[in-house]
Amino acid sequence: MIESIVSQSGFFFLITLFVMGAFGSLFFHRNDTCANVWSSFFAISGSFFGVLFSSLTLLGGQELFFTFGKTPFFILAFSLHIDMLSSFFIFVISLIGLFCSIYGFGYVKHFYGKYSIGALGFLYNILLGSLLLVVTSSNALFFLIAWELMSISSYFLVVYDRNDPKNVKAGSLYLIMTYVGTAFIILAFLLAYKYTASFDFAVLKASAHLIPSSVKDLIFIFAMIGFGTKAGIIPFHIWLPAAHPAAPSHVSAIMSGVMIKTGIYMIIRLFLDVLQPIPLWWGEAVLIIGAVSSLLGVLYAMTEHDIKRLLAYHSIENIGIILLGIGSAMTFYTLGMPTLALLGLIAGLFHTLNHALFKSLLFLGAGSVIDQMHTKNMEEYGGLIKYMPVTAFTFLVGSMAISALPPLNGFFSEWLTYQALFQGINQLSFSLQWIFILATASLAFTGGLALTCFVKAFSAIFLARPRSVEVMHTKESSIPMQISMAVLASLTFIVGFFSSFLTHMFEKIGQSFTIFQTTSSFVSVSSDQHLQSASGFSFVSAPGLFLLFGIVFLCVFLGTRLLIYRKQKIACGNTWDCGTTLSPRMEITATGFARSIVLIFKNVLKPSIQQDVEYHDAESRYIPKSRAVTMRVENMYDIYFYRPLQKMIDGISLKSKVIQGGNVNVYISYIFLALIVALFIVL
Amino acid sequence: MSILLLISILLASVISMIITKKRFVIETLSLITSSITCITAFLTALQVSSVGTLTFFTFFSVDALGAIVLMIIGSIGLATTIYSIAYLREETKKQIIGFTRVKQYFVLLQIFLFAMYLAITAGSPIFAWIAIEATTLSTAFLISFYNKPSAIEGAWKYLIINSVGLLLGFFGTLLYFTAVASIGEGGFVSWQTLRDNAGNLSPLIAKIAFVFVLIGYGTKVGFAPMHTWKPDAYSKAPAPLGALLSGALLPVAFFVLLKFKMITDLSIGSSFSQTLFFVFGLFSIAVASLIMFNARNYKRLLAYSSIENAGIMALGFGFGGLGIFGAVLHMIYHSAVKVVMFFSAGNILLKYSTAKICNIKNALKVIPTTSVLFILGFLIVTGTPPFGIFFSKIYILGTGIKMYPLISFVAMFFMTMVFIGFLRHVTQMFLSRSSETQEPGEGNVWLVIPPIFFLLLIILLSFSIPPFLEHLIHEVVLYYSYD
Amino acid sequence: MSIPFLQFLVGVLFLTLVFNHLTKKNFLSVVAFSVQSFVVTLVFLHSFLETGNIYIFFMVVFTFIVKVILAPMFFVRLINRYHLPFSVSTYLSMPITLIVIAVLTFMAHSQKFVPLTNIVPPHQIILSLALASIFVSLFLIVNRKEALSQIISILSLENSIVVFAIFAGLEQSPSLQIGIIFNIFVWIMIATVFVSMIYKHFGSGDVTSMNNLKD
Amino acid sequence: MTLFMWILQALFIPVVSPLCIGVIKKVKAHLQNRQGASIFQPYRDLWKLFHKDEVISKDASWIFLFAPFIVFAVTVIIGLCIPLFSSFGQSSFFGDMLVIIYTLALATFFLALAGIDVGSAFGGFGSSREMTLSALAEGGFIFSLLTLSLIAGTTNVFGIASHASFLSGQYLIPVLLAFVGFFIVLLAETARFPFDNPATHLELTMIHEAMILEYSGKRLALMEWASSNKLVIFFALGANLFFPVGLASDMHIGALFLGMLLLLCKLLGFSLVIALIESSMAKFRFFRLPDLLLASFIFNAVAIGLIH
Repeated sequence: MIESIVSQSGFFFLITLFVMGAFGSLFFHRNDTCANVWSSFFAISGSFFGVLFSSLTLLGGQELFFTFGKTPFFILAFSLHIDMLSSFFIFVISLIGLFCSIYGFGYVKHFYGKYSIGALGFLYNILLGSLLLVVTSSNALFFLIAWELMSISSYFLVVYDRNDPKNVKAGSLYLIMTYVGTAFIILAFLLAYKYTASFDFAVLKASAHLIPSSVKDLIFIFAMIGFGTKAGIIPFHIWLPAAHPAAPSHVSAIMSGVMIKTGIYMIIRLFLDVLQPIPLWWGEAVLIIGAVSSLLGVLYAMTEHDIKRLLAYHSIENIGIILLGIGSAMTFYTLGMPTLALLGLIAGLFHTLNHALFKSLLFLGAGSVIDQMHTKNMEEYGGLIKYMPVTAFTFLVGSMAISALPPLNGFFSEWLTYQALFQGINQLSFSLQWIFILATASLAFTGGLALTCFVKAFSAIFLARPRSVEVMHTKESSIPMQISMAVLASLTFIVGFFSSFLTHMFEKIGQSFTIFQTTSSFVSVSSDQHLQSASGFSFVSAPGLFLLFGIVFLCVFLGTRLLIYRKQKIACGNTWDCGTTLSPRMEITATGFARSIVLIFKNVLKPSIQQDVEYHDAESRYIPKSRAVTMRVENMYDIYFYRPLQKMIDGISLKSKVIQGGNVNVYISYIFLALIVALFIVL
Repeated sequence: MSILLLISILLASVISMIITKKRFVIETLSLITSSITCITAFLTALQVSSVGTLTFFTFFSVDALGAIVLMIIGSIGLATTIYSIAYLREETKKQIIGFTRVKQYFVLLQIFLFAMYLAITAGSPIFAWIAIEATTLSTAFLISFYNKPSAIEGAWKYLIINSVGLLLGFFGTLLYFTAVASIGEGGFVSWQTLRDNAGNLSPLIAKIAFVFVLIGYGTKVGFAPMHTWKPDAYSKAPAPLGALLSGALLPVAFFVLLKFKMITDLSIGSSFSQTLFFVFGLFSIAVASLIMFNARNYKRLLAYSSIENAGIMALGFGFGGLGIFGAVLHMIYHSAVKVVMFFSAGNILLKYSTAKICNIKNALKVIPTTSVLFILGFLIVTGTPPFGIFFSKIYILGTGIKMYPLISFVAMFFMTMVFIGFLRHVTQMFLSRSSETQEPGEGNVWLVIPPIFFLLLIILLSFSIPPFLEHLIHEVVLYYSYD
Repeated sequence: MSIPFLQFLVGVLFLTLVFNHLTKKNFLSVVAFSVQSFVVTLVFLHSFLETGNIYIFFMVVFTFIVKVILAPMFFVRLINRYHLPFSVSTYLSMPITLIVIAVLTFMAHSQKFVPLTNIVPPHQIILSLALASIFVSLFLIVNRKEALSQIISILSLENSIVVFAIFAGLEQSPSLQIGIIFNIFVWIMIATVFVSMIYKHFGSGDVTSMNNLKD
Repeated sequence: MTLFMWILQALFIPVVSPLCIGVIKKVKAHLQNRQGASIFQPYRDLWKLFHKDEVISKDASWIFLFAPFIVFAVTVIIGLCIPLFSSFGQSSFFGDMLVIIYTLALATFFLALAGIDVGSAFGGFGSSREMTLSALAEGGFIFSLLTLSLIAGTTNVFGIASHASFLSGQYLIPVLLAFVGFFIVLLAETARFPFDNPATHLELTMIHEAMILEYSGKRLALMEWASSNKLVIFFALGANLFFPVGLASDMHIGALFLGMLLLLCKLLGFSLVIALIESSMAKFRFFRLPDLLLASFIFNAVAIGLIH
């Protein structure tokens, strides 16, 4: 039976599930509930089958290579190549797809009547299907088809809630940036096609040596811009904090958890598999980009008080951490240290899985909070833990995981990244060592700042007293939403517990690469299930940690609760308020919490304070009626790069409208001049 | 034999249309004629794909590219006739036009279609020139159809610019004829004779002649410096005509231009004509993408998109080899997608009765099917992957990047600019919210069926090309690539 | 007829074009156009006398009737009906127009176009003059703002192309004749309909008033 | 036998930490010419607090209730993971420096959340300042321990401790720089003098005290005890990693006893230094602290650069 699943027909069945889900929900678009049931059913079954398919392929370790259908254009072949790396990404996509679809089934109810649910189901299934095709296609054009399908369907999902013009603007910005990115990707593939005369990855890989090194660098730059825009690295990230919050929550969970990983998948596929051997400066560039993205990502997250934008910026930070892993892998391999390179790759892949898990958990949590509160502004939350206990607990677990606190999965992938960077510092020469020191510093500071940011986020949303009336009549989110969040939270524990087994699995994935065929990773799984690096440099044991935490916490809790002074009476009183009546306004808000960090990093973030005072009567200006302080952090990229660029293009196009001036004589003179010029220059 | 059948049917229908008083007779007659022309077009195409270049009655000859363009004209002609019947019924309901206008419209439409037919099947350059002159005549009146000052102005500009262009084209053709005249070859001069003795055309005359022909017929195709009539003509002409103008007339003019390029390549090698094609192609893409960025009228937007696609086709034919394969595919896809877009633009015009982009609000809710058609059309025409135009672009840029990487980069930059400009307008029209409520409704169902048919045609053609068409395209690639 | 006389005829053609640039009154430009067409018929007559080809005689009669008599008559009636004796001014002032015309003629006679003008060596001067008149008539369309004079300049462009073709050795070829006949027929029909439409809708013939069709 | 070692190791820090606090207070008192309470007074305070009733604010959620247990448990866990008096790696599972650093971060995380949970202004600002400082200190902390692990060739703290003879030879300067960096981080993390005044309840300046303002009874006792434990942990880390003299290298009772004695002396030394600093220096303004922490980070980065 396993052979029948893990085969061409298995994958084909997987894709048809999503296609049926898509067109079925279009068919039922008249009746909302029916469309929702149909699309959710197929999305859930498709994702479940995807998890089954990919886990079997991973365990089995086979590779599938098949093409289906004949195309009129000989350069395009619908050829798919599912190796270990692709099946890992299929696993991540379908796992997150499964939970988001379950969550979506409950979440979509509040769109009934407002927009067509059939269209939402159609686009959602197309998105999942195209995500799967992106990570498995092995022909560049087929990849571009899936890539564009993914971008277009996610664009329409972002602008789905089009009553709010901000969503439409965010959607346009997203599609423009993605399209520019795709243009760069097309140019990169065309350059490769110029020297290898084929768009097939296998042929590209075989004849990668034909491409001259200068063109290869150009391909690297274009590919980095293209996939970097989709992954959201720093200079090209401005669409991410705008687009992800605009989409419906289960879609933004998919986009943030999984879609930006397709950029990472292609970076791995191209730079570690297809375009090998690569020069040294590629690895260093990826490392620096990773370091900068992670540090700036978390700093911008500090300034946010919109819950979804905060989580979007954290995606940028985690992408930075993943790129640290991959960048170190590329650098080590070029320097001839395959064992360390494999370690870097394992760290990157492990963090991809972890980030997918806890980021989608956080987005789903944020989604259910927004669904109840109908606003994304954290300042108006407060005290939600008493009204939404399950969501609060799962959000807490998610925040602990993303800040890499020990027992959970985030810690182990960051531990592996640290090991890769430590070895970089330990074994490399002077100039390279300083790049690794910079990377380790950025990772260390990112860890600390992420922790601060999530204390701010969690406390602003769930703790202390409600800061708006709306909080009073919120109630816990519906059952399917709770189930998906609870399972994701428990997954972070389980993945943390089995991290050594998973590291072994990632090592097998790594070894499926041609460049890592014979190498074993620097950090291996020793006999008694704990991670140990080769020279005994460092080792950590996940089960050991869980055991230790559990026992000690139990002893302390039971000790104090039972042994010492059992008959202690606990009275309920008001919080100490130095005698004043304590109003919710006196609590610390999200902006207040982050103000000190923002002031410390003020030359990076350039915060601006605007005081406007309203007086009773304008002349005498002594008795202010009201005083408003607005603190804002401008988006530097927008002001110094993107807006001037747009103004310049608008200027040129306005000036070029003069060609169409409306005067016949001028038009004829164009033809006359064209004739004269052509006659004289050409002859 | 098919051409004679065609002429007799056309003459009969035109005369009877002028005589009859009843509108129903006119509509059925024009329907019959255009369906017959469509069938004959497909028959000749099948014949050409099996037999090769078809010549009959010495005056008419159809080669592979001609067959493809014939099919385009036939199918788009039929679609336009069907759509015009529904469109004009809606317009008469809104009291915009009377019965005489309808009669004049259908007569001119049939003349226009037949003139394009003649241009393709014409054996000699002069007949092709005359046929294209006839198209100018018929479309001039069609553009001034609504008898408003702005329509007259559009028609006047169309007339002046096109006749200057065609006169230059005429002069260029005559220069080619000097090669034949010098060796006393009297009588009927066909394309074939010009090709045979392209040798004894002195190189300098060939260059000058090609420049004149390029500027002349380039005006008809709509290359950059000579494109100025297109936006005015497309925005003032009735919507169905826009589809014909950009879907059928553009390939016809391109076809004639390519014939002359063949002759020049034979006499002085392809590098001369290639550089000219690159210059005009790139200039058209640049100008169109820049102006399109903030166009204010969606019909003018479609005109600029036609100019840009003409530029891309010029690049394709300039690059040669696989580029020609891409360019021919591009021509087919572009004509089909322009039909979809112009018909949906027509529906929008009927519903909102304004062509200004800023007045169109919340169209996705008011006219859902047309909006979906227009959005899909926008995605197709800007070359997003799942649809065919992406592949033709990849072919063209793929061959281009081999010899001239810089041209491909610049072209790619402007194509992205086109997408961004188009997206701004699409979001403004379809995703914006409107305060006043417009009762949703699509009007006549026949307004929506032709565009949906062509959309399905594009999707079908993007994934599987029928064998006879593939054979024709390969023949074109062999015939038209010189080196 | 001898070569110098033919040169004189083409010289007259060129001068009428220059005159069209400078004239202020519509009537005079119509008269200049009819003189020009008369010159073309004379050229046709000359080629008919030389070759004795019956078609050419038919061409002579046709051009004479349409271009020399019918068209100017219609234009004069048009001027009187809409009583616009004075043509709208030109873009460039008088001296600059003359300079541009001089430059264009010099360009037509320059070395670049030598291979073009001595297709038939004896007619070398005539051909270069005909080429100059083509460029000048093109410039006429650009320069004049009056709708009527734009029509006249297109017809004179067509005349100069025909003259060039005849002296380039193409007078025999039937395709030239068919082309000319068709062009005259189409243009006269279009010109008559559209010019009257322009005047009816826009009052004056000033083309620059028509510029509300812009982006 | 190892179980006895684990229990000894687990109990050592909680037992000794109040003593260190008592000694610091006593020394400070003497420096201020006053008698001061006896060094065992902290034990009596803890005993008293453990037997008092509790008042809990009605706005508090379960986080406020469970935070003390987690924070105290973390200090005990880390007590198990660091070399106190023996350097042989009997707990080879979790001696990794990253585990220690991030577990301490877990404690700070819950401490901060508990501070905000009750919704008072003091708790909020205390947590905000605490998190800012711990975020900036983390870089210095990791890099200081990284210097040692690069020299010793392993990130396991027991391995570092057993790798003797740092202070001689070429590694003297990097270790010294790392120690200075580490000492600054120590002062920041345990809320000692230039960063925060442990003795005050002045709203404007207190950081650590603000977070545990709302606690009373057993939970306050646990919190106080945890903070003193944390202080001793940092002393032990500072002592045993930077000056790994006299650690028992095998299970012999005599060696263990000697190790314990030496550790007490080292802790006494550190307490003296802390007391001296607290009496001689004023508390820095909050926005001068980041420069201090950044200085510690640069010391450590330079130390790493100097190793090769």
